[in-house]
Amino acid sequence: MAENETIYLDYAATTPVDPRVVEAMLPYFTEKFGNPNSLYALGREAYRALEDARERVARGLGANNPNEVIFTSGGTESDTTALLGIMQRSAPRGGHLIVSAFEHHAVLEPAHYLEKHHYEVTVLKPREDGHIHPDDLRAAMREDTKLVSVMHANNEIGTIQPIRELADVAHEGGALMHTDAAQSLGKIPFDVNELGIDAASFSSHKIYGPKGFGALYLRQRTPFEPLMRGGGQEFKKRSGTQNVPGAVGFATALEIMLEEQPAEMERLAGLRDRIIDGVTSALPNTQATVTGDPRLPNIASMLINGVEGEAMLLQLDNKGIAVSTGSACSSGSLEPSHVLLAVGCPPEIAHGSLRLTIGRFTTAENIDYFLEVFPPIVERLRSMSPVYQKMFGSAS
Amino acid sequence: MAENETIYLDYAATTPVDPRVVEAMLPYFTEKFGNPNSLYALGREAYRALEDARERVARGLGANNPNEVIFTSGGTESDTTALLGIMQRSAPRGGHLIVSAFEHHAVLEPAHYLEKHHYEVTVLKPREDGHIHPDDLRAAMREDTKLVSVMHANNEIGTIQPIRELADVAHEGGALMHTDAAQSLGKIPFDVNELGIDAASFSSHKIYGPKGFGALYLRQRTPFEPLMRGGGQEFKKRSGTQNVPGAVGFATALEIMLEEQPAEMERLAGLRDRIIDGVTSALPNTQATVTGDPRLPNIASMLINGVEGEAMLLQLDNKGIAVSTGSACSSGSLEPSHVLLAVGCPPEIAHGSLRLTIGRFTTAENIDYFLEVFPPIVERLRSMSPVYQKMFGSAS
Amino acid sequence: MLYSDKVMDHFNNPRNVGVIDDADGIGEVGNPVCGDMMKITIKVDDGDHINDIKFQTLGCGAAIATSSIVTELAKGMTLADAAAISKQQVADELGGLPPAKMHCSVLATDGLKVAVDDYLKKHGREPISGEIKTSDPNFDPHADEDEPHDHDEACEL
Amino acid sequence: MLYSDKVMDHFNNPRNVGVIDDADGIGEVGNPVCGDMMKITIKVDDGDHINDIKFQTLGCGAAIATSSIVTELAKGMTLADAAAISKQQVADELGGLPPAKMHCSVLATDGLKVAVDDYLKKHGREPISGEIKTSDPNFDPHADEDEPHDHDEACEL
Ligand SMILES: Cc1ncc(COP(=O)(O)O)c(C=O)c1O
Ligand SMILES: Cc1ncc(COP(=O)(O)O)c(C=O)c1O
Repeated sequence: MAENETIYLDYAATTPVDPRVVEAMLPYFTEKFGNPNSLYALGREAYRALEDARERVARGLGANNPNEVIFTSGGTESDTTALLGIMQRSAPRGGHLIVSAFEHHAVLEPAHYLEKHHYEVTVLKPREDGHIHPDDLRAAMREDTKLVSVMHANNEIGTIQPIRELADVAHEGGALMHTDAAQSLGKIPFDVNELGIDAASFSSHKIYGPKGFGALYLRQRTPFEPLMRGGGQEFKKRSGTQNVPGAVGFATALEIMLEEQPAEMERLAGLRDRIIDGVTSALPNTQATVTGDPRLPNIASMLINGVEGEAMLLQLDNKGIAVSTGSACSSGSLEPSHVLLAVGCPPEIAHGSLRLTIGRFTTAENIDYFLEVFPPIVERLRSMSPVYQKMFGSAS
Repeated sequence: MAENETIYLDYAATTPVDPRVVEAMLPYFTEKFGNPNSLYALGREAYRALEDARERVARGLGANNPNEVIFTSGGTESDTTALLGIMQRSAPRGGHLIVSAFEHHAVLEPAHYLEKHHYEVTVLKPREDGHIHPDDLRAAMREDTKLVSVMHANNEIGTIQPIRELADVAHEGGALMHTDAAQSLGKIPFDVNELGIDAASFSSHKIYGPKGFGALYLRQRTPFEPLMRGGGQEFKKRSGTQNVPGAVGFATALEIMLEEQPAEMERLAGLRDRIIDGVTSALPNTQATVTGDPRLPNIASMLINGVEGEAMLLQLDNKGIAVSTGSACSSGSLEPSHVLLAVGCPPEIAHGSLRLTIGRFTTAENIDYFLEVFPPIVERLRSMSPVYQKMFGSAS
Repeated sequence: MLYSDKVMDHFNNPRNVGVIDDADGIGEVGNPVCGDMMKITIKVDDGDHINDIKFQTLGCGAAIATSSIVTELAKGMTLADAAAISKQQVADELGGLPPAKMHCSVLATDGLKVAVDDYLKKHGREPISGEIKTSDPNFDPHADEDEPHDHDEACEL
Repeated sequence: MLYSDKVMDHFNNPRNVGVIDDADGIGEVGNPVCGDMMKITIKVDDGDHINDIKFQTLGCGAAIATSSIVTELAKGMTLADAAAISKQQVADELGGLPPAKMHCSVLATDGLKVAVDDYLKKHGREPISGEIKTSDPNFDPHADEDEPHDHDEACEL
């Protein structure tokens, strides 16, 4: 292991842009730089690149029509736009929205905003296995429920939700179905028609594409109000000069993901299990946060009792290993992860959560190195703790 | 003139990314790719790059504090966010907003949206010289006016508005002042304190930075509600994983603009006058849309009577010359430009508008070539017109 | 929004441009206020066939291309057939038109219809198409427009 | 949010870690539910000087670093001076703390205050700082938490 090489085990926070993606984007910065809304050759060239990217993305999602793909500035914009846009149009004077309790903040915050503006929101708890149960959704449905938003795969614990079944329940009750697929896109099979969804959110920087880009899938005829208003780009659904290199990068990134998916799913699941087995067998009072399937192959979420997450993170950072104790976005916060609390994890345990997320450039050697340096870190931190012994007994 | 070389005369629609900007961005795609919200070294490196970019932009704007700079996905997002964010917070139950009639759609559309949601909007007409007069603003101010939004420089005709005086009027009346500076940033002096504004919008792809990036200047303590909700990035004012390469690119682009500004202003104004003089002396029934100063040095807006703009645009495109007949965004529309109508141009004249916007890579030879091929194009189109003779007399 | 190659060909090399000085029928439609205006002149033989046709058009790429193709289509047709040319036919002939430009094909077919009716009326015969808004013969380009947005609706075809 | 070099140094190489077995004063503050907990033990000489001090901390980087620096500051001080160490002083000594982490310096100074008061009380003297929320001695990590969000407020310092 080279002294200065970072072992990046936080692919769910963000990914490096794949060199093939950078290559595809480059001409659109300096040469094919036209505004896709301009009529002359340079503009038409950009327009074609944009629409080609849209078609490639639509194909990757199994969409019926490329104009169901709206390019955005990222997962957060897609989520915000989907929730506000669909609710405001389908119930201008207020109505009912259901979101799961362990959604990303990009869904929870718009839901909270709607709640302050004449809408009613039900926050649906997952069961302790980390899944939203269709029966629980059925029980939460109301006459005036307009939209259900449940993420495809959770970004902290990796559980995959039964979106098809949930969509069926939503539709039976006359509501639309949105899913935040920022973490699942490209990593596991995803098809808008198989899942039966009306809207879905995607983020480019989670799949080796550029940051600041994403997409919103919006099935034709889904009631919708735009969030970004102006020149009327993106079928009048998202104004602003389109980020052509971003679109080309995202489409390229998605195609690479899909091509490599079958082999990667297996490889990553193997590495993930190696992480979890390695940690739990080396250290007492540690466990996988969830064990039941279906789960993403690339997320290893663990509970390391009796230590605080940030302390582990910083010690691992000293060894050149990048990990997370939850969503990177909330790492500045004092609260234990709302995801872990939602699946019934007590706060004193949630504070000791560790999330390793692996990806394209992760090797078995990386994992072995992690497994070598991690146990002494935990042992040292536990030895400094005034309560470890009292809480978890003598071992370690 | 090489056969296949495009002569790009539409810099106000978009610009190529400067190679120096691409160079600065590249490491942040593949190597320094961390999420700036992550605590480990790779995240801190990205955080530092982001905050360094913010400081450089703040310095370029003359802002008091870097945290007055909020990074966004472009001019449209900045405009929408400024209008909705300030109005919703300073007048949650409705209030009065003033915008000028020749704003970009990214301002007009959010204003229109507010109008449909309990707010009142006054659309202030510019005078025929293409300027908003402070006295006209004073007359439009009301007791409950919360915000005035007037663009710094118009994107079609290039007139520069007296923002300082307008801001004084707004402030005297207890309102805040926003300006859309997408077209002026970097091209003419811009300083938030000298202009006395509370908020301003910027777009990266207008200054040789990447598309899909921009900034919102928001003076400290300006009442504000975020548009994009989620992880709380950008001081809780704009959620979403930050586009670090975008920020680095935008900051670099702005620095280059400011460095080269004094020399470029003079050079471009010379080329602009050469265009206008060349066209008006070669062709009868043509004129500059506006002649009075202050105007941007890089926009040559002309009225070519008796021909339709798109026809000229396409004929010039055949010769490898890229121009616009108005804002590129609205080029799919049938309406003559709302900007030209707002400055009193009759529609049948507005249909024949031509906008040439020049920039960093425009040479005198480019202009000469344009001036060589343009008159025959107009003569041919006029000869095909059933009304040119009747409307404008015999010449050419 | 992209134009087909065929649109660009007809725009760049419009067929039948000009005015037939001793025309048998004249059609003028559109309005410079709306950005496009077309004048069609036809010569008609004894068998009611259009044996010469010319146009002049002020307008965008699609306006010129649809004018051009309509003259090509109509040449040699009977008056009845020419008056029956639909806007969709014109668009199809050109390999399609961007949605925002479909109104241009109406301009072209309307111009032809008016020219045909003009011929028929001049010969005391019943017009085929009837009421079509022709261009305002008293159009004064220098009349002041106080409410510039007023024209918007009038221009919708 | 970035830690200063000094914070990182104290986090990576904390001074005075451990427990003084025959301590004269003990302070325990914080709560694992809130993510941080600290125990400070002190030895006090006849002149009221702290001549030995050790800490144990469960918590984040800032919690450990502030614990470490507070023991360094307090060593050799009189009880009165030690009890007067402010959270701002701790943060300043460390070259500043991110705003979200300022509460950690309260944990450290509170722990020290409680240890000082504990010594004073044991010697029948008047405590200096008085009421400070110490950690719950009956804390049961396995008690069920039905309303996990309840603790949020309790953890605010
Ligand atoms: C599940 C989920 N949704 C939404 C987002 C937000 O995406 P972005 O960072 O592109 O705004 C993220 C990642 O941050 C995520 O993991
Ligand atoms: C004046 C003005 N405001 C706003 C915008 C919108 O900026 P963007 O394309 O980055 O969304 C533009 C350009 O399109 C503009 O010229």
